Amino acid sequence: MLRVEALTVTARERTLVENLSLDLEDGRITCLIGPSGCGKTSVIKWLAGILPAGLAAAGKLAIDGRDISRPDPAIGYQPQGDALFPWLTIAENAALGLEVAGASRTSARARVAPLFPAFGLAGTEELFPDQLSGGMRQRVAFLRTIVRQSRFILLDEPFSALDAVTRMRMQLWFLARLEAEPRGVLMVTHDLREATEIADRVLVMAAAPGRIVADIPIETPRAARSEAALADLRQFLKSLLLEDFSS
Amino acid sequence: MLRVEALTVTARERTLVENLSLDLEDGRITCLIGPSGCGKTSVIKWLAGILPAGLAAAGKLAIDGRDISRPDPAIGYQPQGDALFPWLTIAENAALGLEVAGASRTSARARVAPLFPAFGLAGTEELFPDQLSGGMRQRVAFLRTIVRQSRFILLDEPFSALDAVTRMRMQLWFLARLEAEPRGVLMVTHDLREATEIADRVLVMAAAPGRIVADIPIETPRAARSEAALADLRQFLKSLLLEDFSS
Amino acid sequence: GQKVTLALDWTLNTNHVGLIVARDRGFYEKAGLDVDILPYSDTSSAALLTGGLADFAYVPSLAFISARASGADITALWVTMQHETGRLVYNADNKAITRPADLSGKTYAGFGSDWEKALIGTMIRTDGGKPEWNTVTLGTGAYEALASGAVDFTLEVSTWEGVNSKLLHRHQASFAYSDYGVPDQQNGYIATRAATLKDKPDLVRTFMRATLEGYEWAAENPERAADMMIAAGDFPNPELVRGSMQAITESGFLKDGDTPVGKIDAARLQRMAQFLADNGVLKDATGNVLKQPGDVSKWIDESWRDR
Amino acid sequence: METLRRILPALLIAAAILAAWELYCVRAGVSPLLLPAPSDVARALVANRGEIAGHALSTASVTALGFSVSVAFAFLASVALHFVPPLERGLMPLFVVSQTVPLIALAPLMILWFGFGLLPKMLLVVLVTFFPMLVSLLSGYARAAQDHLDLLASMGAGKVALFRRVYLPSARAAFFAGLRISGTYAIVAAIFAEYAGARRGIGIFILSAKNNFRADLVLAAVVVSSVLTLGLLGVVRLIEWLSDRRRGHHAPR
Amino acid sequence: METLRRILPALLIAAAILAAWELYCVRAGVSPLLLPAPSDVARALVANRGEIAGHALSTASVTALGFSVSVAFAFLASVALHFVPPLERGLMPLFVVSQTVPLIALAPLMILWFGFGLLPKMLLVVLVTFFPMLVSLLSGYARAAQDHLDLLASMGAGKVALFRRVYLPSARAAFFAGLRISGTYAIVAAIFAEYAGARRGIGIFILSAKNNFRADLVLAAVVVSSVLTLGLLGVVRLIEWLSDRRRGHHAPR
Ligand SMILES: Nc1ncnc2c1ncn2[C@@H]1O[C@H](COP(=O)(O)OP(=O)(O)OP(=O)(O)O)[C@@H](O)[C@H]1O
Ligand SMILES: Nc1ncnc2c1ncn2[C@@H]1O[C@H](COP(=O)(O)OP(=O)(O)OP(=O)(O)O)[C@@H](O)[C@H]1O
Ligand SMILES: Cc1ncc(C[n+]2csc(CCO)c2C)c(N)n1
Ligand SMILES: [Mg+2]
Ligand SMILES: [Mg+2]
Repeated sequence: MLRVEALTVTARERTLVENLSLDLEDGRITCLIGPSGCGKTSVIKWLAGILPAGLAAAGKLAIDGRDISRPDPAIGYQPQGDALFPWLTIAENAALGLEVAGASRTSARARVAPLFPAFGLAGTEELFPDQLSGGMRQRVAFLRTIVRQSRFILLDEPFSALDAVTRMRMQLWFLARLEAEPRGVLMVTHDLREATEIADRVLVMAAAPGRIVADIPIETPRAARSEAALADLRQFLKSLLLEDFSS
Repeated sequence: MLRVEALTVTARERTLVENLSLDLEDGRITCLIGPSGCGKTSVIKWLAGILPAGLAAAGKLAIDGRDISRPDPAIGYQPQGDALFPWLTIAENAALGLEVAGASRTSARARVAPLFPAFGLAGTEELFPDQLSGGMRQRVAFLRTIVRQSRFILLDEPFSALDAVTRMRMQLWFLARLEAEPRGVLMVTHDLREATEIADRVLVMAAAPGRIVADIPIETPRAARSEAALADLRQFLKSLLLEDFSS
Repeated sequence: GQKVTLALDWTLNTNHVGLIVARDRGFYEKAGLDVDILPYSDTSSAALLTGGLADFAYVPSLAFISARASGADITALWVTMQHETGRLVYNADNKAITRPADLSGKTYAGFGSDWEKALIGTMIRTDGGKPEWNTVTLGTGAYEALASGAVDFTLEVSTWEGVNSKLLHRHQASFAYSDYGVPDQQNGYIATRAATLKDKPDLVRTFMRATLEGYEWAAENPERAADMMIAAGDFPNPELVRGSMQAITESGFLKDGDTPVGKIDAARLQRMAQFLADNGVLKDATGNVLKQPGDVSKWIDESWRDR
Repeated sequence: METLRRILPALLIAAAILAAWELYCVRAGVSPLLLPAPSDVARALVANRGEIAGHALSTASVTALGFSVSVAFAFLASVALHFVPPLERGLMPLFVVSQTVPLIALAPLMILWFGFGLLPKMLLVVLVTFFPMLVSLLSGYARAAQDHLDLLASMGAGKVALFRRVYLPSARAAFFAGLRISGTYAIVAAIFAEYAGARRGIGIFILSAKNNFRADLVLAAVVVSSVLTLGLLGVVRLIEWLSDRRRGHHAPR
Repeated sequence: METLRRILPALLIAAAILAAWELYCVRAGVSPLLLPAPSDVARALVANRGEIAGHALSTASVTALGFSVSVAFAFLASVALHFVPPLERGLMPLFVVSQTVPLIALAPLMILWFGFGLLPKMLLVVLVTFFPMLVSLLSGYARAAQDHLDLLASMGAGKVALFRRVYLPSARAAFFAGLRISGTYAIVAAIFAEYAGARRGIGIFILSAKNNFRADLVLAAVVVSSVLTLGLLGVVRLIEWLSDRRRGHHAPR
């Protein structure tokens, strides 16, 4: 269990995120939704240990009750942009996380290679990032994140550049993977369908200052969720997003 | 009327887009959908006159039957990324297109300033791009594009980084604006709801090589579209995306 | 043989002829010495000697006197040129200059030493002119500047620059320093450290005797010595070397009457040192003007000549 | 205070070097003809401050003039080469060759051609300093992001607008890096130019100190040359800071 | 063929300059002692080719040695300064000061300390060439994108991994820009160093040609120095090209 307590992020005089607490359960998917600019990325970056220089944060982060310092190898992270390295080939970019974690070049390459076809990236191994489409780049970034072994994983809009079908394929792949290799996932998404279909729990943030205004567990197992129930849930989430929480 | 005839885009030996033709009607919205990597951005870039150095293209582009050379002031363009200039403030970034078109600094600033509140960007005028969230940056890029007077406008996933509600607000604003100031719009989107709700026509591309496999006019006026009919249409589009067109 | 190093004061030229002769005719080898003539460097040879980078150094007169004045413990063993080889030159077709007094208000291409000021000032003053002139510091560029008329006068070494001008048919005239109140001096000292003199008197003796043999031979055989120099060094202009050796011989610079070759005249050294001191050119170790050079006979040691 | 703390390491290291040098001179009894102790140099500097100041002023004004011309020239050249690629292919090799001419060979010719006035010295300063700026500017232009260029091109921006709005701002950091390299050499270049022929200036002062066998004065002049250079670099830094639009805000990247 | 077409503008301009110069010398009847015509220089070059080649070889080897050491030193220094910020604040000002010392003043000291061997010349080449590389490397490191740094940091990469995987690749272009600037100066620096005392080398040849009043040989040596520099820069280009991972592919940006 990863626990954030009383996180406050400030930029000079402005408070971006105020007194935010959340739990991330092992092996479960938590989706974080909220209006654009409410502070989702800031929270994720703080968790990943890379809050930008201009921002200041106070708050506690503990895993299983033990305070941790970040970055922590137990936490994986995919940024909102793809952050591919232009001087590395696609295969090298994909293997980067493993190499940084200590794997040899060859073993890292061997670990990522089998995933390329499933990601629709077969044949791009030796290309460079600027030769790929936006959605392809995003899948490389996802691949780079997912191959790393980390108990928790932070995904900042990982599928935003994908078309509906490719997105669905990636979701299915991801769920299957998590089945085989459970992890605690925190996923920022703007796609309410995605949130309701894959999340075990949805956190809703409001803006100015960023805070959690709703914490909605979805108890029904994913396979058993009815389209109607999900539509209702989406409608509810939408109403939450529409609501004016300004105090 | 803008007409593309027999566009073929190649990268060395690979054919990215083959023999693609399309029409863009004045004052109407055409949505372009297709699997990630099928060539949507390449088509848009070719139309905008900025095909990357590694790619070669053959094809004809005519407006009202007259061949044109690009870039042409009659065609506006919003890239898939936001391409904000890090050394300019948000207000300056927003005004950039107008200034390039010849407006003075002050008149350009005066033209963009009133739009900031509607875009949820009030108060960000004097910030720099790296101080904004991804969705905020995308709205700045949209603002920069939309304030330019151009008969046609190319939008490459303009709302991909926005949450459902902000996205809806932007769509409504956009439709209202087009009502007042009609333009021919070509919009790439991965959001089938977006496509069905705002398009007058949906073009579906398939990959390898990129080409148009369906051209679906939506005759019903936007206000009169029923949720059920749209859901059917979305289902149909999804099935097209799922289909294997490889020849 | 025993390793000996010698530092030069300038690019290899005919002043150094005896050294080359002694080396290339085997006089040094015969004396059991392996003499390494160090390449010319931007560092003054007096400094190289004082700093122990060379056992001996060819030191121009002014450098020697200045070094001694500032307390360097070096001793002169020899002087090459029996008279002043330098002179003041101007273009002969410059009608405005007929005598040193005319130099007043003219432009001088200089080398940046205080001694030049003393020298030129004395010459003009002695000739009854006002000792004021413009100085442009040009270094080796001075001669082209004079030839092109960019400056009015400069100083030259008659046995080198002077010979070159003649070879090029440059129409130049000159004033001798000693005609206008500057004491005549010998030039081209060979010096060593006092410590070397004390610790290795035999080395000094054998080296200097072989050197003497070289210069004596050169004085007797100037043409062959010139050829030997040309063979030894990078002289892109062999005519200059031959002409220079001829000039040295004709003016009796190496061998003045029956004075032994290389003999130092302590009295003239004393007069020049006094002249420099009087003109404020000499500075002591802390940079203060030295008013009295003291007794210069302690600056020289010619005991190597003794049997 | 903050500034002091920042440069403290530099001051400490410099002080340590000077102390070691002084100690070495005193202990080993090195002749001041060879290597004067720092205290000797300081004494010479103080004793001759009036004369040195005069020379320094002359060098500073030659540098100021030459460096300004150089910046202007480098900028204009970079613009020309940027807009006319064949010109780049034609002139760049010549600019490189111009840098390969040993000044020792060139300086006397400059004096002959242009006299003893300011001009030849200014030209030599330009010759030495324009090249790093030119290279830096060109490499700065090359750093313009394709995204930004494409965006502007799609707006129908002409070459001039592209240059003004993308290439130029992209080259800002590189320009100042080049300015720092060039600024470092400007004073030395002026001194060098003076060495080849001048009426006054630190170069002349060094030459004459050397020909009068005064190593202490040579080193005093070196100190002055360093101080002048550090002053020039300070001005460059100030301009960079003043022209930084994000001065008030957080660092961009 | 392609290369020839690329450098054609340079060759044309160079030919025009030489022709004008030759014409001027012939028409105005300039003394070859003041300004030899290109044909005089060419003749002198051919007539003395053997001797010049010997000197050139010596200069080239000093340069090769000094420049290699310099590149290594600049790189190591940049690494040290990158990893230890107080060191940067402590050493960078001293490095700047080291560049402000007029070589004319320093060369004699080098001889005193290190004698007449290779060492002092090598050190002077290092002194002249390491600084542009150091500045370029540091400004290259500063160009690393925050996104990339953040990504790697989030993966738990240490300082070393960040350096190797982000800072270093980000500095590639800047490094080669610095290498081109430094490479331009390396030969001239060696020639200058030879002035401070060497048995052979282009510097010695120039000095001796000058003191023997052979302006044509001085210019011939200048030509040789240019050729050597262009050769060195060619090698730098070749290394840049060979080490470019995208050589086979299209240009990245
Ligand atoms: N510069 C390039 N060199 C080589 N191939 C390229 C280049 N740019 C794009 N491609 C290839 O062209 C194809 C289409 O790319 P494009 O960006 O047009 O796709 P897209 O439809 O916009 O995808 P997405 O929805 O992911 O943005 C991809 O397979 C990509 O790899
Ligand atoms: N470096 C910074 N300096 C100042 N303000 C910042 C900085 N980074 C982010 N902000 C502000 O913090 C707020 C939250 O930004 P954040 O990127 O966390 O939003 P988000 O919820 O991820 O939005 P989106 O869905 O658009 O990505 C925004 O209002 C933004 O302007
Ligand atoms: C061979 C020879 N030629 C020129 C100089 C330098 N120099 C040119 S003029 C001048 C002063 C003459 O009184 C001096 C020393 C030298 N040292 N040796
Ligand atoms: Mg975000
Ligand atoms: Mg795309």
